[in-house]
Amino acid sequence: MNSKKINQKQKKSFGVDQQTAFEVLYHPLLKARLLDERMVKLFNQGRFGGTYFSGCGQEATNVGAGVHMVEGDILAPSHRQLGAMVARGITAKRVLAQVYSTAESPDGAQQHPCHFGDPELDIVSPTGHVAIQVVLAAGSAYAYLLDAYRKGDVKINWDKDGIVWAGNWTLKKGSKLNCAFAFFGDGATAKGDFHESVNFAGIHKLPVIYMAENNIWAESVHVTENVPVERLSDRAAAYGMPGVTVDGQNVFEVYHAVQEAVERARSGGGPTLVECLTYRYHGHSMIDPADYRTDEEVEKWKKRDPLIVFEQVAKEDGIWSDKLAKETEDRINNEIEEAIDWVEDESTKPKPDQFIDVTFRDPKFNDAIRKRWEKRKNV
Amino acid sequence: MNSKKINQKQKKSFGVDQQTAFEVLYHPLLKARLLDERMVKLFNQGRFGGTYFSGCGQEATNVGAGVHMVEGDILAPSHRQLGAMVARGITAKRVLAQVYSTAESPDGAQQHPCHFGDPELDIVSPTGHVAIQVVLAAGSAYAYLLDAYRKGDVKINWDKDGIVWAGNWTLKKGSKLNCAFAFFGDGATAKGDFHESVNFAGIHKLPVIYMAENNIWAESVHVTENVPVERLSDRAAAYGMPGVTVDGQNVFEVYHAVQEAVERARSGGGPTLVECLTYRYHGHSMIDPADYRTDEEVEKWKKRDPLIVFEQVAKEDGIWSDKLAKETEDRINNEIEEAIDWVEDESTKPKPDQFIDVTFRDPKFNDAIRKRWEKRKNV
Amino acid sequence: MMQFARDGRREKMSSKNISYIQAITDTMWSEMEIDETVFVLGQDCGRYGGVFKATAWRSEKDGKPDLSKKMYDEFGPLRVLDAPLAENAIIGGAIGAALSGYRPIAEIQFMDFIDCAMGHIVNQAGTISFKTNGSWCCPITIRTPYGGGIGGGMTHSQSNEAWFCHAGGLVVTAPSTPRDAAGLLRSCIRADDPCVYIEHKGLYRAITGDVPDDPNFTIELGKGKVVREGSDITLISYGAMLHKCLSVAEKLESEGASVEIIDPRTLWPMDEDLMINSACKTGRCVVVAESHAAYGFTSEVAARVQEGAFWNLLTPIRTIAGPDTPFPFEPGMEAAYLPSDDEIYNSCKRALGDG
Amino acid sequence: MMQFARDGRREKMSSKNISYIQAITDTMWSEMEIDETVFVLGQDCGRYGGVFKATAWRSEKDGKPDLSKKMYDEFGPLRVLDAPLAENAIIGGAIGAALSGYRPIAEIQFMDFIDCAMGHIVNQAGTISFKTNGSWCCPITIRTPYGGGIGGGMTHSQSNEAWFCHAGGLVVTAPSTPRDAAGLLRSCIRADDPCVYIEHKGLYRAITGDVPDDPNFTIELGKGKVVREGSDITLISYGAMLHKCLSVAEKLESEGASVEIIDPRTLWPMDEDLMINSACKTGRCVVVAESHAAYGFTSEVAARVQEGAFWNLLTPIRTIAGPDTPFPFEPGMEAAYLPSDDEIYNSCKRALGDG
Ligand SMILES: Cc1ncc(C[n+]2csc(CCOP(=O)(O)OP(=O)(O)O)c2C)c(N)n1
Ligand SMILES: Cc1ncc(C[n+]2csc(CCOP(=O)(O)OP(=O)(O)O)c2C)c(N)n1
Ligand SMILES: [Mg+2]
Ligand SMILES: [Mg+2]
Repeated sequence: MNSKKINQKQKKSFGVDQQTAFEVLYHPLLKARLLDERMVKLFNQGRFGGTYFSGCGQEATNVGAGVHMVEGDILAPSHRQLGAMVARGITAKRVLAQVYSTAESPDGAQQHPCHFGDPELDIVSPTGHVAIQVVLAAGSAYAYLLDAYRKGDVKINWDKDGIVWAGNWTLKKGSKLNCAFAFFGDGATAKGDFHESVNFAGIHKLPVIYMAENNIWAESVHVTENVPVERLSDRAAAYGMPGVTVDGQNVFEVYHAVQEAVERARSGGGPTLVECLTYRYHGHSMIDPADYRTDEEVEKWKKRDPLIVFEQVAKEDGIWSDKLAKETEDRINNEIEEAIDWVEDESTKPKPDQFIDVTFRDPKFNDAIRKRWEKRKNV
Repeated sequence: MNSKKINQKQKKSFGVDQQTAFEVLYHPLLKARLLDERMVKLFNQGRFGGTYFSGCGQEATNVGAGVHMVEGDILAPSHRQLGAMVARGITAKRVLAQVYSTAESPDGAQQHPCHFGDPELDIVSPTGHVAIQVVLAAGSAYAYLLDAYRKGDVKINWDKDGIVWAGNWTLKKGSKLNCAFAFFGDGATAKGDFHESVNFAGIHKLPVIYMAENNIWAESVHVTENVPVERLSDRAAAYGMPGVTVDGQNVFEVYHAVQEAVERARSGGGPTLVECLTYRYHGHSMIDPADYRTDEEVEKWKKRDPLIVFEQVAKEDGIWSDKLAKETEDRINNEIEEAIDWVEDESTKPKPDQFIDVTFRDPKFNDAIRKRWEKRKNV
Repeated sequence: MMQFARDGRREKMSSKNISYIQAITDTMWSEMEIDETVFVLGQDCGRYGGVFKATAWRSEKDGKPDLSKKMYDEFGPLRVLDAPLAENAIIGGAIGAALSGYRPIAEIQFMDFIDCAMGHIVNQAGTISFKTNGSWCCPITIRTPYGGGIGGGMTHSQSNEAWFCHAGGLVVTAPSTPRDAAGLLRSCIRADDPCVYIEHKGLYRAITGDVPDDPNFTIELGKGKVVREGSDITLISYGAMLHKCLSVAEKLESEGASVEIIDPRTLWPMDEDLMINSACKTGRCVVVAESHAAYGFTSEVAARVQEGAFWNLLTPIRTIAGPDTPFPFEPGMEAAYLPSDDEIYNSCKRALGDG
Repeated sequence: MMQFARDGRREKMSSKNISYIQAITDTMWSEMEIDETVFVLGQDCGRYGGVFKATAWRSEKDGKPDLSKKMYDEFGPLRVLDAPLAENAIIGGAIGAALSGYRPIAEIQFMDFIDCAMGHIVNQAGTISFKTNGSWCCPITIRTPYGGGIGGGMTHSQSNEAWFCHAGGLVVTAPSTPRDAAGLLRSCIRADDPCVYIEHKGLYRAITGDVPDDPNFTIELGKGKVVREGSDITLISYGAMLHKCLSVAEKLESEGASVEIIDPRTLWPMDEDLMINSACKTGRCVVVAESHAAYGFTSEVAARVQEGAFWNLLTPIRTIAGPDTPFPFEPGMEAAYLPSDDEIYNSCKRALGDG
């Protein structure tokens, strides 16, 4: 397991300074946690409908990757990516508008509250189909390669017979590619979509960061029932790409591993499969009692909570600050309270028939739908 | 490459005696070749329609595996499995009935001449969908596990908490499982179906022999454009199963490697991925000029023709016999000539509407189809 | 259990009042008892008993689930298989097992995800008999929950049955009551042909009904049913929409119109004559489904009925179906998406008027 | 090229007589020249130029392919991509590229294999605009050869377009002439919405026609065309079947019946009014397609026309479609499967008689 190796490096925080630690890592970590727990509560109080998928416990995995995203990088989330989105900069208001299905939500309340994205931040709203988003990410990464090619930054290495096979290109020194970030669970890796995506990215050396969140369970199905090998990262070799397994509860470690992967991808070195060992505290969704697992298992993981681990590491490395922690928490709580007040008091209800007007970009197609729908209504 | 290792064993023919060599291996090898080349010719003479996929060059790969099949083992072929079928015992008549689309063909002339099987020998007629048959094989293998379970030969290893994860069973000593044989090309391994099948078989330790025929090309697409790693067999590790690469032109080597795999599978040891390095002499199908590859490449491979390699190895190991070779050839030629005479003179044309009566097993469903079809015909 | 008295006369059949989902579970359980080659596979089907608990508990005498034992406990992990998150493996695997002598019941957790296995269903299962000239058959049953109205949003509400009806080689059946759920499911399991059996998830626990306590109780595939007799207008529907039609019929009846309602039960093949005869009798017809309007159930029925009942129709056949958009989540939108009682009522009124 | 004279009057447009497939190649080539974000991906599309050579050679002035240079040579391996044997990667990849600013043209080698990517097409491409409230769109074009009559057998002959019409979020278009092939393809490529563009493989080299030599020549998606005017009966069809209808019309004309033929060109959305108006005018209607009868094109058209033209119809709408079986290979069977001239003719005669 690579995490061992990494842990043996000098500093557990990999030289991250205090300001970065708190601004870049601790803030999204805590914000994701507080927002998530709050939404669990709001759901249980019946203040929004549908169901809710909590990512509590998986914040370090999400944040450690999400913070590396820059303008133009696409995030292809699965159903438990609040942490990555928060790290990318999503506001509490946007998230709450989403789960409350208000007119102001990024998806206009069309989608299920827990399948959400934010087009303003290049976060794709997922379909409910597990693993489909993983393929989309490879496609975006192909677009990034084409971007560089159009700028003249990609050299195709034709051989002397005028032949070239896939992936045989070089990026001009100094040029940088955008990256696509795909998140998916251990269960998702059993799907053909996962395979077709990593295979495609491996063939073409595409800038994709494959974030495999191994949280042991896929609903009630145990990881051994979806994956016949010990380490998901061992699968990377089958696709000619590096694979690492990291402690998904330690945001510093995830941050460091993804940084390496991102640097490689941006400079034309191809994709990386990053397996994060992590855990979800709640059931699969709020309606799942999660009685397939033991209390001990849950407790064991909670002892290695991302916030606890952060504090431990920061203290060991002398970058912890009670004051900064308190300030961060206050700032987040303010944002959340404000957002809840806003969503409950000021947000608005969507028009019941608005979905008809956004099914297509071209209004004449939507008009064709509306015409038949109105006939049905006998108007 | 494992073939190296294997080649260093004492005898290149792995101790196969002369009779076995000729009866079991040489006969189907030569029969597949002669029949195949003959069909190429017949097609080019316009004596049957559609198109034809030749397996010339790949006979050793096919025969070395096919001869291990026993009653009840299913063969899930792709589109180039004449050799495996011949090894399994298909007659020239059945094959010719198939490519001539006569009423006597196993599929009643419903299917395309080159997608064929033989229900009497448990050979599934493939759909045209590359790789789908690989999944079917895993399902048959699951049935074999259930067969043994129903006989009381499978012990499920519950742990002390009354829990058991997938694949945790043991087969009673002496009990034997049937095996499923899946054939597929290098291109097919890019498909999600391949992944879902090997993953499933890996999880449940299913008795599947995965025969990957790496013939460098998938139509005009080079293997490096479908597979980002050097060896397909390296992928086995991602599924917790053994993987070997063998010289697919050497029938002894294939025979030996598959024998090991089959013994493991039958005794409950799970699946194996066998990569065979091989080559197709003709284009993808008869209408493909195959101008994407060089003449040198074709010539290089033809020097290692399965029949040449057989003769070399047999001679080195002192089991070659000109007489047996000649006898075998005569026997085969007789069978083929007889079959051609039969198919051209005596076989019959299928009823044009018979496909309607076999779409379902239950006649009332077919009647529903017929009713509407006859209405269309205004009868 | 259905019994025959000594003299061969059929005695009154006993029955149980159970929910729609319980009828499904009980039928699978009973078939697994009778036939060792029947087994179940799907995501979360094993230890968990399925996300809707369809593969969990058999009913007791009072029709309530017997919580003491799950299907998994009764038949073991190999016959109640927790399948990987891989729809191709589930369907492709079921097909392979079927060719090797079994009668698998494969669960696709939501019908929305069935598109992942489309190739295996249409081009493998649906073609086995055809491409072996009838030598082989493919006795698999694909169970899957469909339909909206439960706040499932875009990918937990779809009704994609039309795809499988337009495939050439599959039986598609859609029970609307516990009795039909049991009878049709048993017929599917016993059929030698591949069956897509769709379960309206909104009905799972919403309706109960009497189901014969007979381990051989079947309903013929391909046969529809007149669920309500009437003479002024014919309403044709299935699933949750059928129940809306029933309540609209009550209202219309109270206003003096006599409504005939037909449930086709099997969507392919379709019991065309039953529908045409009814439309010939009433002269007016409204067809209702929640699936997309275009190329769906309502168009298929309208096309057949206009041809078969042309000379008897007094007004155009009206169709009421879901709009050709993805399925929206927000409750107001979901209500706008799904056909409503009012819309059905108004369409009937129009059909009863001058069309 | 279309040109405007100095005074703004449109000059006579020049055109080229080219084959159906050449119109497709030329249009892609021209769009790739105009717009750097357009690229092509698919199995064998690159060096090989596609199994049907649709991504191979542009035409010369005389309409013949210019064999000196392939699309791959002109635009390079990154813009004419030899994709892996993985339909999910092809479609899912195209979708991702579309979201990141491109207009991919994805080729599925045969429509029979499109089921492998059904999830990505229906539940990803078809829902992008919907699930982002219109913020994002998905400008991909999926090109795929469909149809029978070329000895392709079960999995090289299918016509599965109805699935995509019954999906809610996809435009589906099916050109029947070289001119429509060019105009519709350009519209698909330029559309911001996902389009499924199906090409009848039997027409590829069987028909030629004039195509405007104009890099901006488009045909509006969703608009059908009266391809032949008449007053006694309306025939509605597309693809290879349309050409059968045309020859049947000649025969009927010679016998004194005046036949109107409508090609919808786009299958979703459908140009309903055009068809209804025609049926209102003629009072008789026959619909023809080679896809499965159940839940397909012919039922959809019949359902709409019976509703819209009810009071004008003199005889029932007749539908002629493929049987609900897999597609057979043997030539005699293939002929029995496909609608024939005679069947169309006889149905028209019936419709023209007493129905
Ligand atoms: C194609 C598909 N099949 C099944 C489901 C139902 N489903 C939703 S989430 C899930 C389990 C996902 O497990 P994993 O990938 O490990 O992610 P996690 O929930 O653990 O984050 C399943 C089976 C689905 N959404 N899509
Ligand atoms: C799902 C699917 N996609 C595409 C095709 C078209 N096709 C038929 S064979 C083939 C190449 C197969 O290559 P490989 O798997 O290496 O087998 P080989 O022909 O070399 O034996 C392709 C692309 C198909 N039949 N099915
Ligand atoms: Mg998981
Ligand atoms: Mg190959």
